Amino acid sequence: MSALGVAGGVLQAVVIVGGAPLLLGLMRQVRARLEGRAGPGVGQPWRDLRKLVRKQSISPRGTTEVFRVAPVLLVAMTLVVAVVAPLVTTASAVPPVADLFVVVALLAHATVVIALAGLDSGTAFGGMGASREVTVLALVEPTALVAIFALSVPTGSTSLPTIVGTALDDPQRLISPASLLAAVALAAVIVAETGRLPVDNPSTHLELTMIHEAMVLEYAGPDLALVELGSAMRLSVYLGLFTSLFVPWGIATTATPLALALGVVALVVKVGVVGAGLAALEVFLAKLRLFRVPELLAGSFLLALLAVTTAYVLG
Amino acid sequence: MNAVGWGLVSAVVVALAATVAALAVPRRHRPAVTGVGVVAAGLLGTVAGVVATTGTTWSVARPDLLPLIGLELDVDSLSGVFLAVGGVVAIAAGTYAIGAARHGLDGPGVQAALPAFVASLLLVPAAGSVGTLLYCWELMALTSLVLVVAEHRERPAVASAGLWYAVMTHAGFVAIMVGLLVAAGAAGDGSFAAIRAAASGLSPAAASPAFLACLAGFGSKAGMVPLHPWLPRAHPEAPSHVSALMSAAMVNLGVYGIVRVGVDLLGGGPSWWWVTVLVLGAVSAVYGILQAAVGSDLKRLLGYSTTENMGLVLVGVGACGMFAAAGSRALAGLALTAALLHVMTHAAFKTVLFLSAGSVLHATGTRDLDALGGLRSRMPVTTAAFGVGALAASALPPGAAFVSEWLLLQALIHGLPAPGVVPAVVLPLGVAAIALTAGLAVATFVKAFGIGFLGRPRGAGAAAAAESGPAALTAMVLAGLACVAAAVCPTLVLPTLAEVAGGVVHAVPAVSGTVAIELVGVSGVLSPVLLVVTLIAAAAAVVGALRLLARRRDRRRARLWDCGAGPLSARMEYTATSFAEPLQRVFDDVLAPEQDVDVSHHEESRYLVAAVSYRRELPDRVERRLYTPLLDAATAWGRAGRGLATGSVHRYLGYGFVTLCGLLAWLVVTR
Amino acid sequence: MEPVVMSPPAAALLDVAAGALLLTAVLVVWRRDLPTILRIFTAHGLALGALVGVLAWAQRSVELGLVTIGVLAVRGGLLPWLLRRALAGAGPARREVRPVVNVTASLLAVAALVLLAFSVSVPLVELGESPATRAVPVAVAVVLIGLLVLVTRRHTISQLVGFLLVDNGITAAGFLTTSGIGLVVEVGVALDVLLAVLVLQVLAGRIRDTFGDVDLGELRELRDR
Amino acid sequence: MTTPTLAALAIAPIAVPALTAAGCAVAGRRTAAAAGIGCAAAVLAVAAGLGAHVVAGGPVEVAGLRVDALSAFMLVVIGAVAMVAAIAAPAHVAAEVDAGRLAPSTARRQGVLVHAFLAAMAIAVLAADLGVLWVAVEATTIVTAFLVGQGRTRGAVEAAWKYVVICSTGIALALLGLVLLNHAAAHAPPGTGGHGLDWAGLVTAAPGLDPGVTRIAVVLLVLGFGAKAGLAPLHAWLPDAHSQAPAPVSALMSGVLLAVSFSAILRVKVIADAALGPGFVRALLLGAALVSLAVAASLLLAQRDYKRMLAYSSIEHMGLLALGAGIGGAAATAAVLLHVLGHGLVKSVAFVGAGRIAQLTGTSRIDRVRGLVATQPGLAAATGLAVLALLGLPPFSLFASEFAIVRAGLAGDGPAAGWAVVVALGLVVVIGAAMLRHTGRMLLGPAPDGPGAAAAPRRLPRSTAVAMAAGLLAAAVLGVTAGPLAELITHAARTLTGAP
Repeated sequence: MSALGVAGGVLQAVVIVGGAPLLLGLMRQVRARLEGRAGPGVGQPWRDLRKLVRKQSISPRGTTEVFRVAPVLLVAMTLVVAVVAPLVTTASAVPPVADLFVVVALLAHATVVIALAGLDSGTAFGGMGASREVTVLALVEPTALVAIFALSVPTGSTSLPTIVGTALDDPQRLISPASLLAAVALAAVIVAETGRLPVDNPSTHLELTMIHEAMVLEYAGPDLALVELGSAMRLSVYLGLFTSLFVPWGIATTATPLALALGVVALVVKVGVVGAGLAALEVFLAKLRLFRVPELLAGSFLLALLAVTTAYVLG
Repeated sequence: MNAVGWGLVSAVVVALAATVAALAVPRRHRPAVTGVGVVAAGLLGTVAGVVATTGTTWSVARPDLLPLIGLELDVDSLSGVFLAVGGVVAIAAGTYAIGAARHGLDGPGVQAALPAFVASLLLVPAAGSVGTLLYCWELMALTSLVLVVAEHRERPAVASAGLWYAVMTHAGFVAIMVGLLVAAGAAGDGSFAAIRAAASGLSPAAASPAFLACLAGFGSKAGMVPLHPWLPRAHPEAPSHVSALMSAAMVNLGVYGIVRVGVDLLGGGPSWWWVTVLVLGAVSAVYGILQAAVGSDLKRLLGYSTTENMGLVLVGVGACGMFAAAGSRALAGLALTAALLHVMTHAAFKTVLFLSAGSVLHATGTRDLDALGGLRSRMPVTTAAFGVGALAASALPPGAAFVSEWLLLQALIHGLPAPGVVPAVVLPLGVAAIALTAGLAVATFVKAFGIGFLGRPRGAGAAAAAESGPAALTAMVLAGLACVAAAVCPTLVLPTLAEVAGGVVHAVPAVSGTVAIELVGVSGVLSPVLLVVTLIAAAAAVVGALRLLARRRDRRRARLWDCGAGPLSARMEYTATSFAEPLQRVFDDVLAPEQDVDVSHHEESRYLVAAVSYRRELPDRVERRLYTPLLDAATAWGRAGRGLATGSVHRYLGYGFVTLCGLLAWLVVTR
Repeated sequence: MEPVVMSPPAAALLDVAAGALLLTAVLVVWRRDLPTILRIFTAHGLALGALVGVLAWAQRSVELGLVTIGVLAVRGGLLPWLLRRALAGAGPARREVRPVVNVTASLLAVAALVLLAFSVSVPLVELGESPATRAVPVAVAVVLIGLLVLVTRRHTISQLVGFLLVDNGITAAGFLTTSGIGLVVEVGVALDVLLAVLVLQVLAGRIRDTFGDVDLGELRELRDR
Repeated sequence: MTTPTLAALAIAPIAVPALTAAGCAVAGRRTAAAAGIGCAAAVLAVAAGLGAHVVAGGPVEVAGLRVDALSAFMLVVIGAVAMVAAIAAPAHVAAEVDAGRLAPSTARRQGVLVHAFLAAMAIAVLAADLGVLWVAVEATTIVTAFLVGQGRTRGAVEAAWKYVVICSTGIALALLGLVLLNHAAAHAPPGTGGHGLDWAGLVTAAPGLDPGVTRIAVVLLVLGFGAKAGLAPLHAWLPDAHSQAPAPVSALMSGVLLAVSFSAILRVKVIADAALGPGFVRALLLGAALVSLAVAASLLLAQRDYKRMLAYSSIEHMGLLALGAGIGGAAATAAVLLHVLGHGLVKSVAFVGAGRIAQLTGTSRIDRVRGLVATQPGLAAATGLAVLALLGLPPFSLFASEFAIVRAGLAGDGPAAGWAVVVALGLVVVIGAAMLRHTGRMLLGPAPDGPGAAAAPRRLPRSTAVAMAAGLLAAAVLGVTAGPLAELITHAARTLTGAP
């Protein structure tokens, strides 16, 4: 546990918690502008959260503590990832946890918790959302793990700090075919995991198509605030991870204030750019039919597998 | 006789005494007597196993026992691991059995078979010669068969499951016998020490068939596809504590056999053996969990999950053999350590899962997830136990299986730079299989827990459920604690396991560390304890922040959102079948479901629908394609065979006459 | 045992007796009328007795002479008598109506069996070659023919005849090779055969009583098909 | 031991059953039952005494009888199985008489015949002369013919006819074989052997026997005694006879008679191996074994009658014995002998159980018997265990013997035995599957509801229960430790492999 790691952990937690709703706001704003609307402004998600937190908590009848604990766990698990993953600094606050497998699996676990909450409500919507979410998750997991495999073969480790550090030392590796294939595969994973188009439309409540929103339909008040915050944090963390893995420049390697500040700025800029790009892309995409989603995921799985093979053959 | 010997012998003696006692004492006291006997035997076996894993060996040879075979026991550290696992499972199962007996399971036969089964479970890994191993193996088959058919009066499926089990286990036994005896024949003696000593001089023409036969036999016991069909039948139909013993302890012995014979006795063998093991393991893992993901019978789902987990273990064993054949001993040790750890964690969570499934079965009278739900308030301990087990089984951090699968993945990742094309193809596929398995396992256990225990009851049985008795609860809590321990501090056992695995493959231990799991020789570190601590801290932070920010602390109970259409009924809930439907669609081509839609119309008009009946069946495809033709062939054979006995005395005499003439002609020709 | 020295006339007589043995056996296959078959069978028994008698004469053995009388009495007298009695009690069916294999095919089979018997018996003849051993192939052929009758005939009495043909053949083989296999065994064998025939006779009666027929083709109660 | 004592001991296994037979003709039912048990006990005791003597002092020839380790062991088998049958018989007979299926006079005759049968078997195993052995084996056919046909039903008469015709024909072939063997022995080089068909003499003379003649003789002997031992191709009488005979008699026939006949093949094999080399008989026996196993498998798969099922299982086990004998060598032969004893005990228990089931249900069809565990727990448990034991599951001794046979086959020289063992094991699996299926159908499931379902008492007659439990327990103990029998078996195996 190095000073760099601790500093990074604290900074990352602050940046992610504080910035995640802003990222969401930014993406919505970009989309609104591109679609010719004025948009509510970047700060709107924060305003929504503030409103929700002030409301009374509600427990629907028949639900159990699973329903109540799920939002907390969602945020907590994402927060752990935000703390331990190398986003601002290459070192980790808790190195024995900063493993790529752990991080990805923790994020998946957060999804599972929400899916269980959806089932706990016992409504048709909850069940439907959970079923779809878990199906997508089951298909995304393999892609994620194989992509990790591809990334870790050249470095001989699944430890995130090591992977990022190696990439910094040897940037040539980042433009290898294996790395590119893995990047595309991971991008698909992120899109699917964070419920973005074309897998899920975060701004719809149309029962036939919604996935994530169906699960959390019963939430209200502070619980809903946590769910919203958690979802936003997931998106940020995923994008942050993605940038750290494939565009690691700017990340702090020493614990000097300047380096740390540079790291924070780099993270914010990189994630902001990627997020804005993603939002811009979404304008031109339609949501896939639910049963076409597996094709997309199978494609990304194939890419990940190709990445591994390439890593072996060329690496 | 050292501690291992004392522990093992007294465990077996206690168990056999309990068997005899079960036949002698009156029905009233029988469950307590056998239950205590099983628990005691389990404890003693655990002690023996744990002591053995630390390197204490014990062996004994009694040629006067078991005529023509000779009793030879030889406990080393590898035996110790399986001995300990079996013992721990027996403790939980024995405790549970005391309570389960009142559900019509207090007959003398069933009660006597349980301790005997446990005794044979403990003896198999301790066997030191081919004959002793096979003797205990078949004793295990016999006693478990009696237990599997214990509830034959309740359901017709039990007898059929028993038959499948008996036949496949018998066939598996024959395969093992042939394999081991070919090896023993080439070595000139049946003791393990002799085979081990002669292994280097064994010709591939003898070693490879021997290994493949053993792989088939042991693999079948471990539920390896395509030799698995008995497993998802027998494990659900057996009484639940027996299911636990079978699924958590007995199947492990299949793995034990493969490791013992392939790695230890035959000294590793060529790489292709292990590629076969790895591929079969990967196929089993994916196929098993896929069937589990789309199934809706709670115990059958758990049975398929056993196939999955044993498949993962076999991937580890196969990787171990591959690495050893390629000369990377350290990685071989790592892969074997991962496999052994997964055996342990699987035993822990499968025990708790089967025991709580049994508790549900007794309380609700059904295993069908589509009729369960809403058990949280009615059976809180059972629900918690199943939840712990489900978390462990779905390989999510901080679950038990996550650690072992992480280790396994580490072995595979570090193995890729190994030379040769085969590893370059096999290892990524292995990782992909594990990955797919992990994803589907999540779906499976979200379904099992979410549909089975949360929400509102979907059937009358679930609505009237009540919590199980104290014995069952104690057993579930014990097994649940084991799961938690395996998840949070696997480092308690990992260095020992690594030492055991290193001993088997002649390498230094691949894992060390007390707080974090630190790989030796390759880079990799993971600390489940720190993960849990971090998670708790984060959750505390979130709760604290929320308390700070929220204006109103009290919670309001409210109606569920019913779209304004009146109260929601249980029929509106998602069922397990509907939950798995998207997955089933995705894997349509693999699963080949059979669907039937019957629409009946009103008499007055063809445009009005009176009723729609929908039926969907998910047959086990491997079974359908492989075993159905086999059974058809057997039936045809039997029908044709009857033609041999037509009743005609002339024909009967004719058989002899023709044979005589043929033999005489042969004598003339060969003179 | 030293080889039997045999005078040419004795050898010739032996050949005649052996020929009669084979001929009567073939005739049993040929004929379908049961009373005729029984008469032929009696002749068969007498031929066997004659064969033993010739051997006794050739060896100048009183013991063997006594055995001859025994053989004649049992094989030529008692057993045919028993069979005739059984036939009398067997109801109206007096013909082998439908043999399992028809007579023509049976005769061809007999030819093949005789050839087989002769070629199989080569080592028997070669070991201690003498006029007596030269006749052993005939005895073996009779055994095989007897088996053929057993396998192909449906009437209870026909099957009994077949069984006894086998037995006569074996007895002949015994005397032709070594002049018998010890008195105790000899008597035991004879007693066993006699008892077996008695048992079969009783059973034949019961078959007629319970099945109402003497056709062994009707015995299909116990079968798996 | 002095010679007269020995002579008395050697004659006792023949004389005691013969006297018991005579006694049964005059005694009452109760006395006869006791006498039967006493007789079996006496045979067992004498066998033990002879066994001990033989192990210590080698084979004994006395009064035309030869007591060696094999005959002592076979006497043990006869005594043990006879004990099970004798304990179970009275209850069986009583139930038959009560049901009106058996006249008291026939019951009395059954007692006489059974003991005569025992005496004949004792002669067969003790005979020094192969001719006497033959006479005794044929005598068993004649004696048991009336036991098989005792029911006087169509089935019984038919079975008896087939039994006598097929067995007598088969055994006649063996007689021809003996004649030819005698021929060969007569022309053996002088001074090499004894006289005539004396077994010990033949063994000594064997290397000098003419191979051409001996070959023919051996083929005939194996085929002929094989018929009586239930080996293919002349096996077909067996299911008929065993399913029609009264259960205790079936137990004796299946449990010992087949084995006694098989021991004759074992004795012939010693001579043949010495005369022709081990390959010849091995080929014959392996062939017979595989064909027998294939026949048993073919007919068990779709079997409809549980008594016939047990009978075909006997053919299977005879096939396994032939397999073991064909493999040869001391280890396999010892296994064969242990298998004989184990099979005798377990099969007799199974037949006693089947007889009781038939009395309770009035049918021998598998599909008419349901839910026996529910209605008759004790009977079902014993029968089920017996069937499992027949499949070679531990702790019963059949596991050990089958294992040792397989071990010898796979370790032996030459691939022929190894392949034969592999094929045989495949067939054994099929047979096991079939038997499990049929037995499972009868035993498992809920109690049938229908007229008369609840009429029968749940408890077994005490004597039947004792018989079945004793048989199973003996087989189980034998599977854990053979005790002093191990020594006897080793000696017998040595006798049969030509070693001194």
